[in-house]
Amino acid sequence: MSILVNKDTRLIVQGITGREGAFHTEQAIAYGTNIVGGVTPGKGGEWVGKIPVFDTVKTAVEATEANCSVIYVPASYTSDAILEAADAGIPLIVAITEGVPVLDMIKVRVILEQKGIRLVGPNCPGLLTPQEAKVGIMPGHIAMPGNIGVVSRSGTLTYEVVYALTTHGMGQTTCVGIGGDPIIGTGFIDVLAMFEDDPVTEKIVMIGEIGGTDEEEAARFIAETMTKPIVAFIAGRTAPPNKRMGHAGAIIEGTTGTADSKIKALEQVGVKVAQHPEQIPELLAGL
Amino acid sequence: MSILVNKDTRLIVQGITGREGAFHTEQAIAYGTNIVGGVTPGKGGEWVGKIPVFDTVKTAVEATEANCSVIYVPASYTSDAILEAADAGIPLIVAITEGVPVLDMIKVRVILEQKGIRLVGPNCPGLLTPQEAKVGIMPGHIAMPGNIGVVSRSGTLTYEVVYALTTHGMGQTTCVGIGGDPIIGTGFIDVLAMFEDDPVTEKIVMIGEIGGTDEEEAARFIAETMTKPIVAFIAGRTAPPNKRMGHAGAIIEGTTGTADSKIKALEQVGVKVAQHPEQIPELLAGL
Amino acid sequence: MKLHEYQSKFRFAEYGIPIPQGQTATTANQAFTIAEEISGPVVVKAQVLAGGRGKAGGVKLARDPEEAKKHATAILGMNIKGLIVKKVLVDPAVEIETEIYLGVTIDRTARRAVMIASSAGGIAIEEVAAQTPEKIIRIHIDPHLGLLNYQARNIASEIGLPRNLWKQFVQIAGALYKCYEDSDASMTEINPLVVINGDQLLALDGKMTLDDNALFRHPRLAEMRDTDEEAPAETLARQSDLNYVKLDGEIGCMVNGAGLAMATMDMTKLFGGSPANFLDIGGGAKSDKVAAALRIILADPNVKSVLFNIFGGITRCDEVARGILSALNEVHTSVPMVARLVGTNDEEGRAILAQANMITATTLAEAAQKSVEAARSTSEK
Amino acid sequence: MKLHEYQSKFRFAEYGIPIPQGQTATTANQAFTIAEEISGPVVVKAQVLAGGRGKAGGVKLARDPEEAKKHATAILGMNIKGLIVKKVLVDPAVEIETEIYLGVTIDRTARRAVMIASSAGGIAIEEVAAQTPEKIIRIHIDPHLGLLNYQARNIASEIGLPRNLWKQFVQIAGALYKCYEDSDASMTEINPLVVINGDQLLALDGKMTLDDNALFRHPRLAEMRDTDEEAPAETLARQSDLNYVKLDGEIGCMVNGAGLAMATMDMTKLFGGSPANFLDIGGGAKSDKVAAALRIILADPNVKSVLFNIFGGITRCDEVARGILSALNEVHTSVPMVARLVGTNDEEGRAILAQANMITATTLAEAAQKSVEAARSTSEK
Repeated sequence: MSILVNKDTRLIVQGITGREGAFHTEQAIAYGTNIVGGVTPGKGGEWVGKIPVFDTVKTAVEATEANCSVIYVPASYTSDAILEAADAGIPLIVAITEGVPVLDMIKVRVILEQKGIRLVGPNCPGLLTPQEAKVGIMPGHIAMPGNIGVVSRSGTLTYEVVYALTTHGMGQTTCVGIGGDPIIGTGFIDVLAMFEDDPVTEKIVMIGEIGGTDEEEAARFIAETMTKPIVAFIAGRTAPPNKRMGHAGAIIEGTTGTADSKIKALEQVGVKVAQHPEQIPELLAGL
Repeated sequence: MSILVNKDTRLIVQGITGREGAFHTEQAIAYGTNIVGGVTPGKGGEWVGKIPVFDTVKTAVEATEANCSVIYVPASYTSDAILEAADAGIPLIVAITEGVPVLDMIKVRVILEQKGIRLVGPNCPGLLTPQEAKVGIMPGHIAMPGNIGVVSRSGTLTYEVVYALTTHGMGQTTCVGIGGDPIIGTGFIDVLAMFEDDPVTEKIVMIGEIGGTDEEEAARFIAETMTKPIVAFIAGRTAPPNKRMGHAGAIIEGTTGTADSKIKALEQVGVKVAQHPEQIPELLAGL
Repeated sequence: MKLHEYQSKFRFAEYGIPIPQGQTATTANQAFTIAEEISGPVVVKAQVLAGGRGKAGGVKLARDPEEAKKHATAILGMNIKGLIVKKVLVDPAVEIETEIYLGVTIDRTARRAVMIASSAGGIAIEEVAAQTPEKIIRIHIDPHLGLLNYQARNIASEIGLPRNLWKQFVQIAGALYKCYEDSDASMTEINPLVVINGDQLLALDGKMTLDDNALFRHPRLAEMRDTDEEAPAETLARQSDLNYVKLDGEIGCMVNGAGLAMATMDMTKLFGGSPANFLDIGGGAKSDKVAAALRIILADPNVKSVLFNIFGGITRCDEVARGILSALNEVHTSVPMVARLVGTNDEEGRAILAQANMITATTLAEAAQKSVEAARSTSEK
Repeated sequence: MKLHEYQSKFRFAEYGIPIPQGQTATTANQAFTIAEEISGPVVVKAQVLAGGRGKAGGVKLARDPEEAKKHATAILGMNIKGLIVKKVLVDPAVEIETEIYLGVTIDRTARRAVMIASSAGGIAIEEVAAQTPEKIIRIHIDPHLGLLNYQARNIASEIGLPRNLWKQFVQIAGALYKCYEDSDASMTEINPLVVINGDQLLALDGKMTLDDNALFRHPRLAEMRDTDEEAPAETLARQSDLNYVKLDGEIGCMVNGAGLAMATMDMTKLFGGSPANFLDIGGGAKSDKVAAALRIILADPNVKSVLFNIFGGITRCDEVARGILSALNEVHTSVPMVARLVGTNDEEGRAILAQANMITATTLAEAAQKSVEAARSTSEK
């Protein structure tokens, strides 16, 4: 079992003929992901390897019965691409693109909420259910199947953690990169709730970072709802205030968003917080 | 019993210090309506007779626990006034104002639907539950309590019909003027459903006119859902196409919106359609 | 309020929609000069707010300025469905490869704006709807998002537009919706949107109808109103804030309220007559407005009787009666009049009208019947 | 990206927000001329992207042009929190009756823009929030509707603004939100918004921070960037599309990925060191980008050791290694370096780095520990 994506995922790739889209499509196919089509306006009828390309998501869905879309289009086209997928009835949209303007995402979120459509990202590495589906850019070889759920705001830091887990023989149900932007589609709480409901997931790793108050809200949710043990890591203890640390969302504003506040909130509700990423397997083993 | 408004209605008047607002407030109080406050920005703290005036709907609701608002502000301010009432938690908003731009109403409706707030109007005469509450501009003296529900797109034509009913000793549960604009808050179907559920309402009068397809949709709804007998009248058999007949919504566009189409649709589902307004009591008596 | 073709297209151009580089002329000599500047074949098009101008001979192709002048001479002053042509648009002629329909209007049922497109352009969309409805594509537009690029691409895909034209089409469709929204239009269309030179889209003809209720926030658009194109009585009525529509019957109607006015019109028909007009004096009309309304009714030579139907609520029957008397003091007429006043101050109203020679009625049916009889007796005189 | 006070206020003025009619000067003589034109007392204000310029002496009242010149002389060239003042704004002085705070920012939790207002204007809103939180009013803004007039009136009512100022306030609040939205700002504030002459509102000071991700659609705003106000290394990094933030520790860090970069910084601290910078080379960086990054790190004289932490996915470890070598061929340095390369082509990468004298590590912890030790030994030299 797993969450969000698995063997039954029928994936389309928006921006499949672009450099990023083409590269990661190849990787995902090699991993065994069931990619059923791609979309690039104006290139309908072409093929990328064995994958048919469509002009619009609508026609792609009609032809392929896709139930998931991954987006690699440039930032300025991303909100249109998300809304196109939503309008075509795709229930799960994963936006990898980095650099989407915040006000675009605020508007898009309102529409997605009204329609009840799940968005993961933007500015995220995507989803990986080991040996079933790779939706996004997470390297497949670092993961292995198991019973740890991983959720993270980060990219390579997630790989670091997943790699450490795998090295220690701790496989994963699904690895979820929720993205590093201030406004994202799916947050910690959504993913924690899914792991809680997933019968195979036994323990959870949660990787947060400075900026916003999502980790603090997750802590409240954990206290109220979660029964499965959780290990967390929060990046950015040494980050100065009012400076954006790469991710648009990783910025300490005034006194909110500090790593200390997040660590404290999580520890107070019984979450083990690792001092550094490589300590996570050890803490998991102790639970 | 009645629908929408009654003795428990706690009404505020937006635009209470304007010419229209002041006049109809006086009339409504004389009729016995429970008006608890008024709103005119910048005139908070003043009084209109015994009614306190507030600067904002928010402060008015906090002070009075109003549960209904009637709007008499000029057309260019109406959408703001509706959204203000909605935001302050008023569940029933009656907009009398004529001349509200259509694109304003399209936007407002989306928001009201999201919030689950009922709007009656704009460009309507309002609601009248005889001897209980007069919310709007319908003359109170022409009505009397009884068991006929009246719903209409028109103003004075409604009075004409209500007057004829009263003259024939046929009292009303509630008279509802839904308004003559192309985009309105509450339509025939909503009101028909409420009359169907109201135990006191025994028969229903429905007054339509040319323009749009609301009457045709109501006919479908009647066939599917309504059990109470209905008499209808449709104004505008002699109206030419592509000319707006006063009401912004009363216009035959191409081949849609004709009186004949509406009459046919209603007759097909068993509704008695009167040849002229004064024939309505006679048809009701025959049901 | 409707805009002329040239007004619509010039406005489209402000939004970046490509239009032919033509100009308007009010004289044949101007048309000659414009055609000379264009230097090539031109189309001379009557600017008149009526459909079917093509069939009426209001659109002509000219190979040279001399011919353009000849056509302009013929078209200017032409009567098309009762409207006199006072202006022509002289556009460069183009070789049309494909004709597309693209429009935006309100879908009252869905309570949204809808973009309508068809590969069958160049003819009225109503005809396409009747004959080949499968050729019509409809896309609803979220009022808060506007037309999104992917929606325009979906349209392009569904009407089978060649892919090399998609970028232009997406830009034009977006601009058309933006123009629609910014103008508070109730309808706007490009018909036909044509393909020329294999790879260019061009808005060959355009129409816009504006929401009268929203003109207050578009003073520049409101000024575009062409009062030459209204019946003079309608201009007069608009200036007095009256809702008036001229019809071709013989019974003048003055009523308070639009629905009641229509019902009154219908009743004249029911009793064998025919209404000369729709006229709603609105709520709370004062005597001067009523007087203006009566002058407008009596100016129509077809009117054989007048029916006043006032259901007094906010409107006071005595005010109405005073307005009627004041107009009658001015305009001497032998047209018989039937008055039915009910409601606020109706007795005072009737007392005032007693001074005039007026037929009275209690019910609407009675009033309608009497007005039909009165019209008949006038006609027989 | 932050805008200067004068840039923010001039932009506010485009939206109809009243601002003092001042001008900027880069020399004391210019300040004199501006003060002369204003003819009356003026305020000379340092234009510098740092808080606390008032306390630093960067804002001065001048009674006449001569005094304005004197103040400008003192302020221009002043060092405020490491930034040199190159420009002053000379504004007419006004008599302030009331100071209000009005700002718009993003509420990440509510996922909406929020308008924040307070009757306690003139001081940082964070201070108000800490000391008198009840004086702060927050109103969320529907992204599809914008700030509605009634919302502005609710704010005016709740901050106790006198009613005669409501109309102006509603206009200013609406304009501020529109300016925020049109600019893709992440923060914009008027602090203070003052009452003068009993009945006039005036935006005395203004700030804007723009969403860097949205600058592509605001070329005019992007041009306003004042590179004088950035650390030169940050300008350089931006030009190479690197995410770099200078810190004050001694261990230079080069990492792929923002989260991993922060985790790496944190680990230097955990093992007793301190990071000299945040530096994310992004995904799939080529060798030239890596070389640029290393040059930036080595230009910092505080750097006592460098830590490369690369988790190869899209990024290829051999490309990174090549970039490091290329930079080292150019910049001769004795700073010790620790490399930890894992993932795509890590062996090739390590082979390339074998040419350089470099400490290697397998785990992140080991790498961090070694870099701290290396820095210590450099310091001891």
